[in-house]
Amino acid sequence: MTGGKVMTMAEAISRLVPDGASVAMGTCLEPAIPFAAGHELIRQRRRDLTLIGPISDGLFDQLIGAGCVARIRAAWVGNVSEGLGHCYRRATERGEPRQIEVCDYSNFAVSLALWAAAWNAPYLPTRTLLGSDILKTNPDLEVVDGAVRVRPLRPDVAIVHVQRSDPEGRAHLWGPLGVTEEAGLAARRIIVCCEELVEPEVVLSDPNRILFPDTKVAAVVHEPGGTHPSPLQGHWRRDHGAYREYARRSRTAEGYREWLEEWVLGVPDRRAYLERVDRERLRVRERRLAAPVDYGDE
Amino acid sequence: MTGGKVMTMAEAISRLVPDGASVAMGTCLEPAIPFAAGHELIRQRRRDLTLIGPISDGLFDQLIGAGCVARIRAAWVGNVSEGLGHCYRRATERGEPRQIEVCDYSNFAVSLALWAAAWNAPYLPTRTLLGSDILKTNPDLEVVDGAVRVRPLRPDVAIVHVQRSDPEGRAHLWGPLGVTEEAGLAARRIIVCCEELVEPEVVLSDPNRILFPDTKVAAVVHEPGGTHPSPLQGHWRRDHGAYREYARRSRTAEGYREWLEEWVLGVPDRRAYLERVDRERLRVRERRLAAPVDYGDE
Amino acid sequence: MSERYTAQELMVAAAAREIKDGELVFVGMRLPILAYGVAHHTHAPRARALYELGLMREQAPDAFLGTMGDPPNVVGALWATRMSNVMALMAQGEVDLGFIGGAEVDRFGNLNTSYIGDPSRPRTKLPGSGGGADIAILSRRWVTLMRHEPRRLVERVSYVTSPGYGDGPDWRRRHGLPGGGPAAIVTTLGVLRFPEGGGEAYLATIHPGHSLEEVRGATGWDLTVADDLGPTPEPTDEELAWIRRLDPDGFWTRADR
Amino acid sequence: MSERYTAQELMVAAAAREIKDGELVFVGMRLPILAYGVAHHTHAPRARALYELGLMREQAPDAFLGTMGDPPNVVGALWATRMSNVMALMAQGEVDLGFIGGAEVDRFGNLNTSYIGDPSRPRTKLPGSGGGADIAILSRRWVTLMRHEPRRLVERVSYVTSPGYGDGPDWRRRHGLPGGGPAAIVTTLGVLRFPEGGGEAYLATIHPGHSLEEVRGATGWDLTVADDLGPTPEPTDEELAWIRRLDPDGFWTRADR
Repeated sequence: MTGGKVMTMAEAISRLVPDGASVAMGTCLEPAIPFAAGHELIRQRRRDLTLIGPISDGLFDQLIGAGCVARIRAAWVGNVSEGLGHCYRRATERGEPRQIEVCDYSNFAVSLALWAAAWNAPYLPTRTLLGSDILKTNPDLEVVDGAVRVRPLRPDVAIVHVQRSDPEGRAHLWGPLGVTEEAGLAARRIIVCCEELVEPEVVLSDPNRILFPDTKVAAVVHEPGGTHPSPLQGHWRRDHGAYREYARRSRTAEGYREWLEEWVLGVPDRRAYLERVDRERLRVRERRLAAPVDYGDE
Repeated sequence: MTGGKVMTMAEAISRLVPDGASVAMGTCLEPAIPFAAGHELIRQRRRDLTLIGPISDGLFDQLIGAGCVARIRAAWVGNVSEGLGHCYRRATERGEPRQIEVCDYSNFAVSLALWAAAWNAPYLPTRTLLGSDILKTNPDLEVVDGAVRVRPLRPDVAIVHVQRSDPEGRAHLWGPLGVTEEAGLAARRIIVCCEELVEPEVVLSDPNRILFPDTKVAAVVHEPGGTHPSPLQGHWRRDHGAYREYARRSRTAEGYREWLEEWVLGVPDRRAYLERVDRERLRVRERRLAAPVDYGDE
Repeated sequence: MSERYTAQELMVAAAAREIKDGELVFVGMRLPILAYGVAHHTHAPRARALYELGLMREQAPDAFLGTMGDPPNVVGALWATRMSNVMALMAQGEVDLGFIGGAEVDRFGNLNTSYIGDPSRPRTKLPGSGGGADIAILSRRWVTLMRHEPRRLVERVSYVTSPGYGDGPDWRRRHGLPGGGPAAIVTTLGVLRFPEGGGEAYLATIHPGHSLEEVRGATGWDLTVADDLGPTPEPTDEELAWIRRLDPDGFWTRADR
Repeated sequence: MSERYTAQELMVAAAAREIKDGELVFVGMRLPILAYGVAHHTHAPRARALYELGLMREQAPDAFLGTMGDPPNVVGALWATRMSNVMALMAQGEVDLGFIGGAEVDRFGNLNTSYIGDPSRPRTKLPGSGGGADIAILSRRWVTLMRHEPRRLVERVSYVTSPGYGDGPDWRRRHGLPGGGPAAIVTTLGVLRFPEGGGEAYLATIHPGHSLEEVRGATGWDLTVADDLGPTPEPTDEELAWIRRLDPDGFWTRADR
C-alpha cells in the first residue's frame, strides 16, 4: 500500500527533521522505541538535535555518541537493564564527540511540559520537583508561590512507532502509552512508524484507539521491526542480549564506533539491519486478542 | 453475576451519595448520561447536591426541578435539541423550588478544573475565558499575569455509564469520552453503571480501554438502558421524542411535577421505567465491530 | 420569504457557505451540525469537523443528527477522544472556524448565552457557555446564528459569555485573546459581517423577501450597512436537497422552529 | 555471605518485605520489579503495582521481566494508560510505597542519580531522575536499593535528584513536599531506616555474614546504629524459589551483578 503520507524512513527523516530540530522519541518509555528512525538520523548525519523524552532506553545514547545531539531534555538517559549510558557520560564528562547541554526533568515533569504545550498553557504548576536540585539545572522550571512551574516543551517533530497505521497516519498503539499522546499533541509534526500499514477501514473501525489527529501526521513509514531491540506488544519481545552487547561495546569510544559501523553506518536501512538479528527468537507467536467492541449506530 | 462491588442503584446511591455531596455526571456530554442514577437521587430525595459537568442534556434540569441541588458547576445546563432548561430557569430566576448557586464555566475550563484535581495541581493556567464575564461569576477563576487560573474541581463522586464493566469496576467505554477520564481521576470515588456486566477476562483482555483505576470505583451497578433518553454507542439511539416531551411538559412547574411523578417518583426502579419506553424503536441492531487487537506477549 | 425554503433552511445554507474547503471547523450544537453536513456534501468535501465532546471527522454522516453525540456521528470518525484533546487543537490555533449558538449579541459581536439581567437573580437564565466561550476566544474566526429580533441584537449585551471585539477593534489584543474574533452573524433576516481587524458589525446581505427597513427595525442599534449591500444568495437546489436529506422531518428547519 | 543465596537475592527479599499486603506500590526500574514479583507471590498477594510508563497490576506476571515494559507485564494489567494518569494517583497521595534505584545517598536519605561533581562538567554523569524525583516527593514512603560502598553512602550528596529529609526532620514540610519521605535504604550489607517523622538514617539490621565494623567502614558518615540492631532475616526457601523462577538466569541476582 502506498499513497497518503507513506514514504521511506530515509525520505521522512530527510524531509521532516532538519539539523537543529527538537525531536521527541521513546515516548512509551521502554517499549516501542523508534530505533529505526534514530539510526536513519545517524546515517543522514543530522546535527545539533534537541532530544526530548522521559527516559531513553539506549536510543538517545546512540545519537549522542554519533554526534547528532546538542541538547537533551529528558528525565533519564541510559540503558534500563544495563545501567549507565556510556556515550552520554563521554559527552557530558569530556565533551566527546561533542559538548551537549542537559536540561534535567523528572518523568512527570516531561509529561506536564508536553501537556502545557498541547494546551498552549504558559506553564503547568505542580508540586513534584519541590526540593530537587533539578530545579537548579533546568532553566525551564521555576518555583513560584510554593509550586513548580513547568514550561511548555513543543517538539518540532515527534517520532512514534505503533502497531498499525493507515496511509494518512491514523495510528493505533496499544500497551503502555507513556507520554506518547501528549508528545504527539504538543509536537508541530508527527512521523508515524508502523509495524503494519493497513487500510483506513481497519483503524477507523476503532476511532477511540486512534492516538492523535492525523492533521499532525506528516509522514507514515512502514517499518516492521523498527523498534528492535525494544519490545512491541503483540509483535516483538525485548532483546536483552542486544542491550547487553551495546552496553559492553559502547563502554569505550572505539567500541562504540565499531558497534555503530556494524549496526548503523554499515547497513543501508532497517531491512538490512534486521537480517543481522536473530529475529525468530524474539517474535511473539501466541495471540491474545482483545474482546470485541461494537460501535453500532443504528 | 454478583460479587465484587456489584450492588443495586438504590444501594449505590444510598451508600455513596450523601446529602451535600458534589457529583459529576454527564461527563460524555450528550451520550451515556447516567439518567438512572439521577432518577434514583431524586427518589431518595437527596438534597443540597453540587452538580459538576460540562453540559447536561436534561439530567441536571431534572435534578434541579426536584429540589436536589444547591449548586451548579457547569458550562451549560439545558436540553440540547430543545433549548432552555425550564427547571433551571425557575430555580435561578425565581428560586423555585429552591434557590441555587451557579458557578459558570466553559467546557474547556471544566476539563481543566478536573485535570487540576486529578494531578493535584493548585490550578491550571489557560488563555481560554480571557475577556469573558464568566470570570466575574465564578470565584474559582482568576486572571493573574495574563492567564486564567482554573482551580481544581474534586467531585466527591463521579457517576458514569459505560458499555461494560466487570464486578470490580474495570470499565470499558467507547465513543466520545468528553471529560469522563479526568472526572474519574479527579473524583474521590466512582460509581460505574454498566450496560453489560462481564467477567474480568473480557475487560482485562484490553487494558488500554479501561477508563480509570478500579481503586477509585466504589460501586458497580448493572443497569441496562440506564442512559435513556441519551444514546449509548453500540446499544441505544437518542430518544429525541422523549427530550421533546420533557421540554414541553417541564415548561411549567405543574407540568414538570406531573412528568416527575409519571417517570421518576411513580416508578420503583429503572426496570419499571424501561417498561414504559418504546425501547425497540431505539435499539441499535446493526453491529460494527472494531478490528481485532493482539496483546500477545510471547 | 420564499415558498421554496424556510428561513431556517436559508440560515443553514448561509452558515454552510462560511465553511471553506479544507478548513478545520469546530462545530457547535444544533444548526451548525446541519451546516457542516451541507458544506461537506456540497462545496467543502475536505472540510473537517471537530466536536467538543471528543470527535474529529472529515465527512458528515449521511444521517439525521439530533446532537453531535448521536451514534452515527461516531461511526467513521477519525478520532474519538477526550474533550481536552480537541480543545488542545483549538488552543494551538488550529481551528479555522467555529460556530456558536447565540441568544443575544451586540454591535461588537459579544455574545450572551448566560444571563439576561442581574446574574444573581436573572430575568432570564440562559443555558450558559458550553464550548462557546472557548470557541470565541481560541478559534481563528467564528460565526453565530440567531433569530433577528431587537431583543437579541442589542447595543450592548449585559453579560459577555463569548467575547467578540469587546468595545472595539483593539480590545481582543489588549485582553490577550489569542483567536481572531467573530466573522459573521447569520440571522433570520440577513448576514452581518465585521471589518478586517475587527470592530462593529455591519449588514452585508439581506435575505430575499426582507427589506433594509425591516432589518434596521429588528436591530437594537443603529446598524451600519455595507456599501455593496446585496441579497443573501438563495439556497441552491443541491443545498436544499442535502438539508432535507439530513433533516428529513424538519427537526431543525421547519418554519415553526 | 551464605552459599544459599547471593547478596542480590537477599536484597530483593528484603525489599519485597517492605511491601505490605494491600498496598499500592510504585515500582521503579530493575531490582524493584523483581521485589514486587516476590512480594506478590509470597506475603502480599493483594499488593498492587503502578509502573510509570502507564500500567497498574494486581499480580506479577509469572515471567522474567528485563524492564517494566516487557510484554508479559501488560498482559493481565488492570489499566494500560498514560504516564500522567499513574502520576496523578501518586500526586493525590494514593501511592503507599515507591522504589527508587540509587547511585549515591546521604545520611538524610537524599538521593543523587544525576551528577557526581560539577553538573556543568561532571566527574560522572549518572542517568538522571527518571521517575525517582516524583516518587521521592509524592509517594507516602519510599525505599532505595544500592551497593554499600563509602562512595555511595556519603555524608552529603553533591546533587539532590530525589529529596529525602533534606537537612533534617522539618525540611520536607518547610519546602512543601507532600509525600512522607524515605523509609529504608536496602544495601548489600544491611538495611538502614529512618526515625518516625524523618531525619537521619540509622542501621537497623545487618545482613548475615557481615559485621558492624564492615558496615561502618563502608559508610561515608558516622553511622547511628539501632539499639535493637539485629541480623537481616535470610531469604526463605519460598522467597528464593520465586526469585529464581522470576529471574531464572540470574540476570538481576547473579553474584557478579
